[in-house]
Amino acid sequence: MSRIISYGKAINEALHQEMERDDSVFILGEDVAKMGGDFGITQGIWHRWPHRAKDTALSEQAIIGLANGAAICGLRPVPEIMFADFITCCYDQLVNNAAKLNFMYNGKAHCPITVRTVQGAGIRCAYHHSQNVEAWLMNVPGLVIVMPTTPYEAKGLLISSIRNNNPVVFLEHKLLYNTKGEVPEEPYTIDLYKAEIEREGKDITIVATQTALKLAHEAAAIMEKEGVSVEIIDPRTIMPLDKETIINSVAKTGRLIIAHEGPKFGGFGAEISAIISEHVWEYLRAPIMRVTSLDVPVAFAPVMEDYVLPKTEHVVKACREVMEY
Amino acid sequence: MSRIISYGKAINEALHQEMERDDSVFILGEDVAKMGGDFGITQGIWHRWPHRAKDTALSEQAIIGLANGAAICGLRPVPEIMFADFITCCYDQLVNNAAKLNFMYNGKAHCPITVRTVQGAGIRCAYHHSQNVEAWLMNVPGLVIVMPTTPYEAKGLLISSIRNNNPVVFLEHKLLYNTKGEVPEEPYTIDLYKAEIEREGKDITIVATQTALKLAHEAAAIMEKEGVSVEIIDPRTIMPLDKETIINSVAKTGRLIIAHEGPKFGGFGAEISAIISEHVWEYLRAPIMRVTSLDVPVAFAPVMEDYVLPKTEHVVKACREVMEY
Amino acid sequence: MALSKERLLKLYEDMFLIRRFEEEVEVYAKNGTIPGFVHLSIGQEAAQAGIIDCLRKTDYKFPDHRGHGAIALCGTDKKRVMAEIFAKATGINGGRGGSMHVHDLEVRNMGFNGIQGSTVVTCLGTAFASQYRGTDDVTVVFLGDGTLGEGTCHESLNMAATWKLPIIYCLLNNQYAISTHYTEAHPQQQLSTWAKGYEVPSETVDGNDVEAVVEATERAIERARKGEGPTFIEFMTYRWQGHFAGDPAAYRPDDEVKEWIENRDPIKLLKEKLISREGCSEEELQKIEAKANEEIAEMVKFCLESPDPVAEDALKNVYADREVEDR
Amino acid sequence: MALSKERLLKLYEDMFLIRRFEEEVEVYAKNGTIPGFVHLSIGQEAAQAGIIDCLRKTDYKFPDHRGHGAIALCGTDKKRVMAEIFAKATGINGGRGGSMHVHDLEVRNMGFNGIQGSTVVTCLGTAFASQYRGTDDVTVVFLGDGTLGEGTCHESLNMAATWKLPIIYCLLNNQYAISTHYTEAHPQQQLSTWAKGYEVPSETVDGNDVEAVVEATERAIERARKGEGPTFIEFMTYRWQGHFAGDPAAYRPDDEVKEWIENRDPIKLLKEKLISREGCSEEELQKIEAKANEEIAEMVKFCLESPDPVAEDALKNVYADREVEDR
Ligand SMILES: Cc1ncc(C[n+]2csc(CCOP(=O)(O)OP(=O)(O)O)c2C)c(N)n1
Ligand SMILES: Cc1ncc(C[n+]2csc(CCOP(=O)(O)OP(=O)(O)O)c2C)c(N)n1
Ligand SMILES: [Mg+2]
Ligand SMILES: [Mg+2]
Repeated sequence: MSRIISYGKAINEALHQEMERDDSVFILGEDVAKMGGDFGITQGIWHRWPHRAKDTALSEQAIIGLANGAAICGLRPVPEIMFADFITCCYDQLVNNAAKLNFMYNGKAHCPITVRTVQGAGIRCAYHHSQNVEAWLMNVPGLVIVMPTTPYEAKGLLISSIRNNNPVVFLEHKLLYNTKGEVPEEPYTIDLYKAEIEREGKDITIVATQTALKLAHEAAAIMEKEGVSVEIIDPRTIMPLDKETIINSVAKTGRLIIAHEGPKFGGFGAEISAIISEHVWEYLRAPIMRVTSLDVPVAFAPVMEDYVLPKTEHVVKACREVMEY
Repeated sequence: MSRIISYGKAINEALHQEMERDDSVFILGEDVAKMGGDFGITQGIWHRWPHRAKDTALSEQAIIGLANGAAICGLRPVPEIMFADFITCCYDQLVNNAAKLNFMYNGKAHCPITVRTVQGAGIRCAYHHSQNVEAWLMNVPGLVIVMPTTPYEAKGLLISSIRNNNPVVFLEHKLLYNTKGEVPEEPYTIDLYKAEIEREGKDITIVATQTALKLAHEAAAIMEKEGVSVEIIDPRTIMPLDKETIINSVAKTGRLIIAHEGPKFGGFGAEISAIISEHVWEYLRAPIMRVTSLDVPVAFAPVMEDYVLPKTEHVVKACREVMEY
Repeated sequence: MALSKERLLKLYEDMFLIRRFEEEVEVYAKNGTIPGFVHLSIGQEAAQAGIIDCLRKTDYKFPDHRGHGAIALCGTDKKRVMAEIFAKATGINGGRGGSMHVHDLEVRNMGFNGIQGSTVVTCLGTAFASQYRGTDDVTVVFLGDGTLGEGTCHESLNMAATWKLPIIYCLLNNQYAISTHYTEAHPQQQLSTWAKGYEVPSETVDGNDVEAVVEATERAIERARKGEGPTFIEFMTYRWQGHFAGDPAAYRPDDEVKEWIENRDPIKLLKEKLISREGCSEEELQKIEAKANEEIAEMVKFCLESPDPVAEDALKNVYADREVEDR
Repeated sequence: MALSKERLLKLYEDMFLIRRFEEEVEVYAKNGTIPGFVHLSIGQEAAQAGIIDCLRKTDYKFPDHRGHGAIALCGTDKKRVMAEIFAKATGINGGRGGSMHVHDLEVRNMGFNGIQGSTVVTCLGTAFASQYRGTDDVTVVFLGDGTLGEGTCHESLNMAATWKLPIIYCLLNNQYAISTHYTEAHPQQQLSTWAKGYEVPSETVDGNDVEAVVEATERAIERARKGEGPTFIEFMTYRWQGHFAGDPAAYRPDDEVKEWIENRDPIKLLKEKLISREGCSEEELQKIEAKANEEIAEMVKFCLESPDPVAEDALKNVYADREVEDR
């Protein structure tokens, strides 16, 4: 049975259901147990399973290190890093350990950890609490990077991530926690390695993630009035990436825009662009455009923060440019 | 006066000359002082300036943290991280501190640190001593990433980096340490923000870094025999990138190949591809190709390591493909 | 050795002023005028004022995220500190930093940042610079009980102790890291024990007794200036509010909160001492309070009237020597 | 309490065997047959053999980069350990790891990796798993004096002590981290002092006296199995060779090296004890040595005759459930 719940609640529900289903799942992190998380996402778990919900010291390296070690022993840790900006503090554990663990043990051990963390700008907390971090991890073979956008995705992708035997970095977006949508009550999974075509169209393909998906949909509605049909793809998992879905779409539309919240240079959009240029260049009818933040740290003052973030008008402008090309 | 010296020696000479010129320059790191560095690159400095060469504990966070703090005070620290694979251990200090320092202090303090480290595969030391790390840092505005290839570049770019007021991650390549080339004895600088056209050509542009430049040159020689003229660009500094030089070249040749040693997905090549697709797509006559490592951790056994690394034949194959397109 | 009446009065003024500062920040944070999160230091004024009072302008100060008070007392124009928190163009960092990023190099307030534990290694550098240049400026770094969990603390104290760097580590043990009591995150009963593992002098003092704060800090500064290396001081204290303005802090027992507010208020304790030991009159103190209230009212007015930053300035000063491209 | 003659003989065999193992590795590393770098543990055999000897097969073992010896003694087919170092397909990890990455889950040798200090936090997880599941398996982690500089050590001991995790931290203080003497990198005279800051039981023992090694390790294991939490042991020892095979190690005083080789050789010391205290004959010991020599010769032969890995296998097992694309 489906009901309308928030993205935050959907994640909480997924955690509860996986804890219920499988004894080897446990959570740990700063304030995740008694308080239920800084954003309240792990609420209720400690009350039901006090021994499977651990409040830790401020020790990101120990949190992920412990998770890796426990994973080798067959447990399924779901550590939380309070803000994605702090994965810098446990980057070694992610990049040199979790990502390589399956390879190190030559497949005899896996690393089924799901690192939940929250990224993104928009709450006026300046450059240490606003970053989008997916691109910091993309050149590290062995990782899985999941970026849920809707409540439905959040729940299904989290359940799939927890059951997956690879190290998943599960990037929630803080501006999405209160967005609502239909979510089945019972547990369900979503294929981790499959992109979702959110809207079909024939003139332009927009690949977008998280907050940028909203911009894409708004732009698509505007473009529709101008007689332009936009296809929107949410990759959901950006690594390993479902290239086929994107390639097939661009082969059809001949035009590609990538929209994401993080800075442009060296961002996620670059890889999508490069893949398309390599594989279906002959189908392209216009330059590939990227709509992103400016290449700066996110400042605190609202006028400044708003200035650097991508907006619907920027997507619309890109759409018009590729159409007029 | 120029003489033929090695890349390693060129770096050593640059360090000596900058220490000599400016009292505010000092070095620190693991075994950099008395022993002169794990690769011998800092030899002789401690003997001359014992108080300006500090052996540290195994404490990468403290090394970069100290450098950042000293930089605010107007010193010019040149910390060494023994292998680039270990920047994971001080990633927070680079990404959240050094990169944002100028921004944090609103320009009233700068962060003139030059983090020397050595990256790359080829010495049969497996996945924790073989990585190419530039892509881990590219989505972090505020950093400067320098990748010298020749002894001449190594010396000039290091001097420029030390004098530069931004945090520079200076990525040496361990397979290049013993390569030789002509290097002026006296100190000189190289414009940090300028790419170098190493070879002029009119049919294909190859943008390549470090070990991949050798592959590019070898491929260019082979292609020349086939009547194809290859232009080779070494970006030298990959961030901030000299886009103009690359854009102008591709506008001329109409074909682009990017070659680098690190894994393909989310690598440096993606950004170059995306920039060209955005800016001079209309000049392109063929898909943009990337020649890189495979997307795996680098294994230890020589046959395995060799298998995953890019080779000249792969560049040649890409050249033929874009020509035949 | 007791402090002079004069000094205690000055500290009373400082402490009262930062209490009022925080109270106003709380009001404007809760009503939405101040964007983002703020971490209030109400209840911790004795440690903040006492430590800063021991320092020279040229000493390097690294307050922490709960450090509005310490920051305001470093010598910066206080209203520009408040304006930064208000996200105004007149803020000390032009509104780009906010509550967690209020630096002022002029007075060597090196500021904090949003990554707990990272200034604990940055501060090695300022102390190293003093040693390198042969000056006797010391470095003071504030950290919370929770922050002591970070690996940086170890790398820092290990290096500072080995190289005898002039650093005073001031751990403000307000007993909680967000919801987690320090005894749930650390094995020691008193966190000053930790430094003994490095053979670094350490002590635990009553962080709500400003005299004890000053005395311990001065002992540590003297050692540092003489080149004898770092000291680690744990100041026992309490934050009255939740972790951030608005946090209901349901994780703390009511009577614990009550005890600290009613019986261990650092301002009330100092007031009592001033009256009973130093013979001050209620009136004398009220005059100080009235002056502070006036100053605060002006600050708030200044903040409310200050313009927003220019949006495009968000692109400035990313690099020291080049501009970032606009759209 | 002295160990039995039987156990000492077994330890003699182990120590002699790993000395010979390392000597062969050195030969083939120096002549280029073994690719990359190897870190030899010659001189540290007592600590390696002694610690491993105290453990069950189901205890979790995290040897360090200088841990060929410990790894070979965990119960794995030793020739496959050597073959891994030789980069052969028959290696315990198929040649993909090499000297720094020899794991064997079968015997719970969790292996080391190339990032110093990272297993010091990974080991929290195996210990946590024991606690979570209510088994009494303990976790042993080896680290060097230099590695103690890493922030991970702090985060690990802090958490292990708070949660009473069953971990034995075995610090092999061979006095140098590459060229840096431990007293230049740490403030303490003895590194066991460090753990006192966490109120964790710790001691310094003679790491070249295998009896002392075993006794200290067994005390720690007993505490851990009983749920009393971690112990930190510093084993004083020395590496005879440079940091890696081929390093001339010019940074060490000649007479220091000489003293350790001539007067503190752990194998010689044990031999003397066996003869003088336990009444063993030279012959008895020579028989053990001959057997070990034979075993080693077979291992080397096995390695030299083993095939190289298949190049394409470099792409296997990056992910648990999907293949990586080839060119
Ligand atoms: C590296 C890092 N981890 C976690 C956080 C989130 N965080 C901010 S303040 C805080 C608690 C800090 O507690 P403490 O050090 O005791 O200071 P207090 O807030 O009590 O003054 C946490 C967990 C952070 N900002 N940085
Ligand atoms: C994070 C990290 N920093 C630095 C190194 C380089 N490194 C490898 S071994 C070593 C010295 C280790 O010394 P110690 O812990 O005393 O062990 P020993 O070699 O003496 O056995 C160093 C600096 C590394 N591998 N990882
Ligand atoms: Mg606290
Ligand atoms: Mg050592």
